[in-house]
Amino acid sequence: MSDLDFTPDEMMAIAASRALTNTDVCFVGIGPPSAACNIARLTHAPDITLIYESGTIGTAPDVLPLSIGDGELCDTALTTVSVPEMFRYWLQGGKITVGFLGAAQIDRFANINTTVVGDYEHPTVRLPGGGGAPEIASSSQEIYITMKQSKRGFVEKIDFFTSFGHGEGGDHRARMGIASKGPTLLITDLAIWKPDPVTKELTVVSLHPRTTKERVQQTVSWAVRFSDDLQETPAPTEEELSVLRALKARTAAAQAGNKVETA
Amino acid sequence: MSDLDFTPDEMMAIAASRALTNTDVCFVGIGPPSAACNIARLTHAPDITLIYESGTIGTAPDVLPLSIGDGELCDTALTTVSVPEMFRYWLQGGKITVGFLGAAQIDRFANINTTVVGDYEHPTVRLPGGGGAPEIASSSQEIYITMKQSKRGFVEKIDFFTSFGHGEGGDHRARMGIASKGPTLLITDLAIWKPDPVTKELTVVSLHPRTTKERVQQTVSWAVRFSDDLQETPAPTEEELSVLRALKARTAAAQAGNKVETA
Amino acid sequence: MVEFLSLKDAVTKYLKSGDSAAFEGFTHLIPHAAAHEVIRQGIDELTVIRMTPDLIYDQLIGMGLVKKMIFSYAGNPGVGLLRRVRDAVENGWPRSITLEEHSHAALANAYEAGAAGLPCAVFRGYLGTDLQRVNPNIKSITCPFTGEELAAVPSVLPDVAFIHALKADRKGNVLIEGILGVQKEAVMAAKSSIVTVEEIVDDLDTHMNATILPHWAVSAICEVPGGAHPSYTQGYYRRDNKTYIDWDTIAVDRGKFQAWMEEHVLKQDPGVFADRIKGLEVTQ
Amino acid sequence: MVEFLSLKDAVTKYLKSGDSAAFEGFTHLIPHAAAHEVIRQGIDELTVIRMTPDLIYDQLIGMGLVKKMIFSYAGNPGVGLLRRVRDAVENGWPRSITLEEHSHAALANAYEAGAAGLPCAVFRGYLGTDLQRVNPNIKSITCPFTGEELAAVPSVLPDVAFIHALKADRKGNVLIEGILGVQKEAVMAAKSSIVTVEEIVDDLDTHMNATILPHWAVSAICEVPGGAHPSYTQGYYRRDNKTYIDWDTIAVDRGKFQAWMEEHVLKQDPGVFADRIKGLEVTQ
Repeated sequence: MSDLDFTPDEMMAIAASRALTNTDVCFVGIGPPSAACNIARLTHAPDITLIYESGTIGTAPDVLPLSIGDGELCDTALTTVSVPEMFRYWLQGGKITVGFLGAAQIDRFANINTTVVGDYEHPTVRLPGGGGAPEIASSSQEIYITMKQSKRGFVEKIDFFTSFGHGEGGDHRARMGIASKGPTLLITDLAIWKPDPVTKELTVVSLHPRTTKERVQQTVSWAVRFSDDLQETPAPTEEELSVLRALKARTAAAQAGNKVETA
Repeated sequence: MSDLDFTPDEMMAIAASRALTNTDVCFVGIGPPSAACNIARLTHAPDITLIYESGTIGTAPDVLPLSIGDGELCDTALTTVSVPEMFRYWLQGGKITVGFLGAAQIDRFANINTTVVGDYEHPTVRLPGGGGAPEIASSSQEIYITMKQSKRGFVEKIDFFTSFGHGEGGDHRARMGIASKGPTLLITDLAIWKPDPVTKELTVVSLHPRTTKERVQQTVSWAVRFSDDLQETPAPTEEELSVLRALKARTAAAQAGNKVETA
Repeated sequence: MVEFLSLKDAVTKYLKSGDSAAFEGFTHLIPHAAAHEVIRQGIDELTVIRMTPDLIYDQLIGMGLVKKMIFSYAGNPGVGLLRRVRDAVENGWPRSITLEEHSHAALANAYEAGAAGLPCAVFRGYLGTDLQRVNPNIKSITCPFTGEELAAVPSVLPDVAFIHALKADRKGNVLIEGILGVQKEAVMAAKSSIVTVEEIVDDLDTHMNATILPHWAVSAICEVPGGAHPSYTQGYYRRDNKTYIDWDTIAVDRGKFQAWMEEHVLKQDPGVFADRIKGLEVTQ
Repeated sequence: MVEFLSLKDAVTKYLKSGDSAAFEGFTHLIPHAAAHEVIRQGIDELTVIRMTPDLIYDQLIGMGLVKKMIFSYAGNPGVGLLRRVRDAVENGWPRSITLEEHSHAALANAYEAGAAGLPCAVFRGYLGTDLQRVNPNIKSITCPFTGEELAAVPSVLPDVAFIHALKADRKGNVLIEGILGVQKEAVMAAKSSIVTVEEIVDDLDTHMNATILPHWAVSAICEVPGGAHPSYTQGYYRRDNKTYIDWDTIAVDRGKFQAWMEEHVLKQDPGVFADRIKGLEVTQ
């Protein structure tokens, strides 16, 4: 294990970034996915193509955007297209290799809810809604998900299917007529999960440093399956950590100093 | 009558140009429609919007384009959009006030054929085909047509419905579910025609100078109806003729001197 | 044919109680000044449409002017939930509203189809989601060549579209650059359109394929410098992220919200936006 | 992932006998050099797709390489008919070909739907025309909201798309400016794509919303200066209208046509195009 100090959030972002490659064309969700994608770009995958649903293609922001449409994304993009074109040609057209999503609720088959907690008509909490996620989940060649673990988020049964993952498992996705692979990877603050090749149930394949199986189970509402060949996630390298922290620092400075500095 | 010398072709172009106004948004067919639209722009309708199906919006060519996509059209346009956008947003979206078409064959109800002479499978003459015309005819708010009269062109029955005019007349167009007005004006080298308000049969409303009813009938395969209130088309003015001739001269010079001059 | 009007006159002329209205802008170019003018004029019973309702729909809904919202993502981007929308949906305060909820792909296609004069949009979507269970306006259509079942939603056809753009020329041709969103589609799909711009210039001075709305495709143009704040205008000023973050603490409380609206919207006029972008200007 | 190849190698690698191919270009940017390379390699039994077949399809068809043409306007624009196409359709010389005929609106929508990954395009068209009587690939679909019957045609999904563009950067990102046609759609709809360009540069140096095909959306880039001649490239050289006019007198006669093809195509290579634009250059 590394001697470096790092937080679970940092480990999550760095582990997620490692899943991306130079040849990926990645549709980036805001929040944790955006951090992971940009760390990948600033470390081992400088030629990765990052696409945000606001229409920016091949963007390379110097600070993390607060929204999916910050000016920084357009200023650094190869080109920026309209939103209908983004969803028709680039997403539905099958050009996205990885859709990278976050979630409010997830179940053991990687189905995602970002719509409501409770009943749809009389919700306990009205969440923002699906946005791009329903079709990102079906049209991207595969889906990576990143989110922090908690019993509230990792639930036995999600309240609303915002994005279809593997449904009830097995070949449910194919039976629904969805040709793409769906969720193939989940990166949390505690572990790396992959769907079982046959049942499609999410299975912990790697524990992050300083994490235990018990800790993972305590933050999940269902009985967690662990891989027979459970790995330990390599700790962040010094480069990874410094890139991540510098990015976060630039981002914080840009947002705090909003009205003072001039571009 | 004017003392000026002019040809029937010149009269046709000038009479057609007079139908257009400053507030028209005109989808311009190549050939005679293009000449008429640009004379209008260079005389009484300087603010007319000319649109060519190549995607050029608000174009103001200094010479007549040989094709619907000459560079001159883009260089002088307000903006140029893709061809799918042109047909979806601008034409189908109902933004075009006048579609200006030519034709190879026309019948008494202003139905148009530019596809084949003879049987479709074994044509006597294979014409270029409809291009934009089928949907220009249905999606433009109204249609003007300009073509020279001849028995070959003005036929009892067209060989192929490339663009629907008034069908078999009366309310046939509405019965086909076509909401737009369809052909409201036909300008030839001999006369101006309008559909009868009820029967929709094309009726000569104005004879060009030096033309007779007999001459009109000799160039048409059906028994021509003349308006009870038949007018004489005002002869070209000196300004109209000089604008037209200068435009034609510039066009000829540009095409002949193609490889010599530099832009 | 376009007219140059004050924002007040344009809103009075085109927007009526009971209308459907789209205030579009995808993070960039959000028409804040126009929404505030609508709030000042108290035009109510609105059906509001937008892919990404954020502060202005939180404000319109919090002021009780909205009866229905058609949307695909209702959040304060990067900050969290919309507190006034939640209060209306969860508690019916100050009135209950009807939601028609879609995905981004659906609404983007629905705007596109509206601009294209079609009655519905056809796309591959909603596969395996619960949205079609709760939204009767999500139907399907079968490809006559392959038999594939595709999703269909009604086109977006607003009574009035509100957008903010960079600039217009003196004829009324409007330029949009940067993140384009669905604003061109919103204007082309709408019966009427009101466009606020940073400035009116002699020459748009841009690329031959730039996104330009011709003057005859727009109803009214209103010069309102800063009119997108706290959103931004490419090449003019940056997004005021701090104002977005601060909104959360204002909107969470009904009283604070009302006091803020009184002071910053009801007592103001469109002229205040020019001041709000001071310090955010981009040096071109 | 894009490769930089010679035009000869690119055609050999991607186009096979029996393939469907779209050589797109709407007057502007017609990929003449690429079509000539295909003719030299004698790749036959092709299904060729194009909204506006002109000289290059007259040539491909006159050389007997085409079994089917999908099109919406087959003419020499502003000049007249395509003589070799007529001879094939009317007399079966040098072989008969099958036509699948559409309107521009239909094919433009079909390319758009192909780029969008859909199996069919839906639009308002073919109202009252005879085309749907002779083309079984024109069907209808009913809007589930209004009951309106709309036209449907299969998406265009070519095996190979050929286009000519202004320039590419060294990563392989491709810029198209001016009259855009359906080239972006053709490339995005196709399994493979070959793009000839005037030049390869360090920086595309263009507008933030310019039409750019990212390097990962293109199969092969071939530097062929003048490769659109007698069509033109915006900002590089003008359309050689005289060559279009002269074509009519060559193509009208089978013998003249064959001799012309022998001399100007079969015996040449892509390098000749740079000479053909001499005197047509635009000074920027």
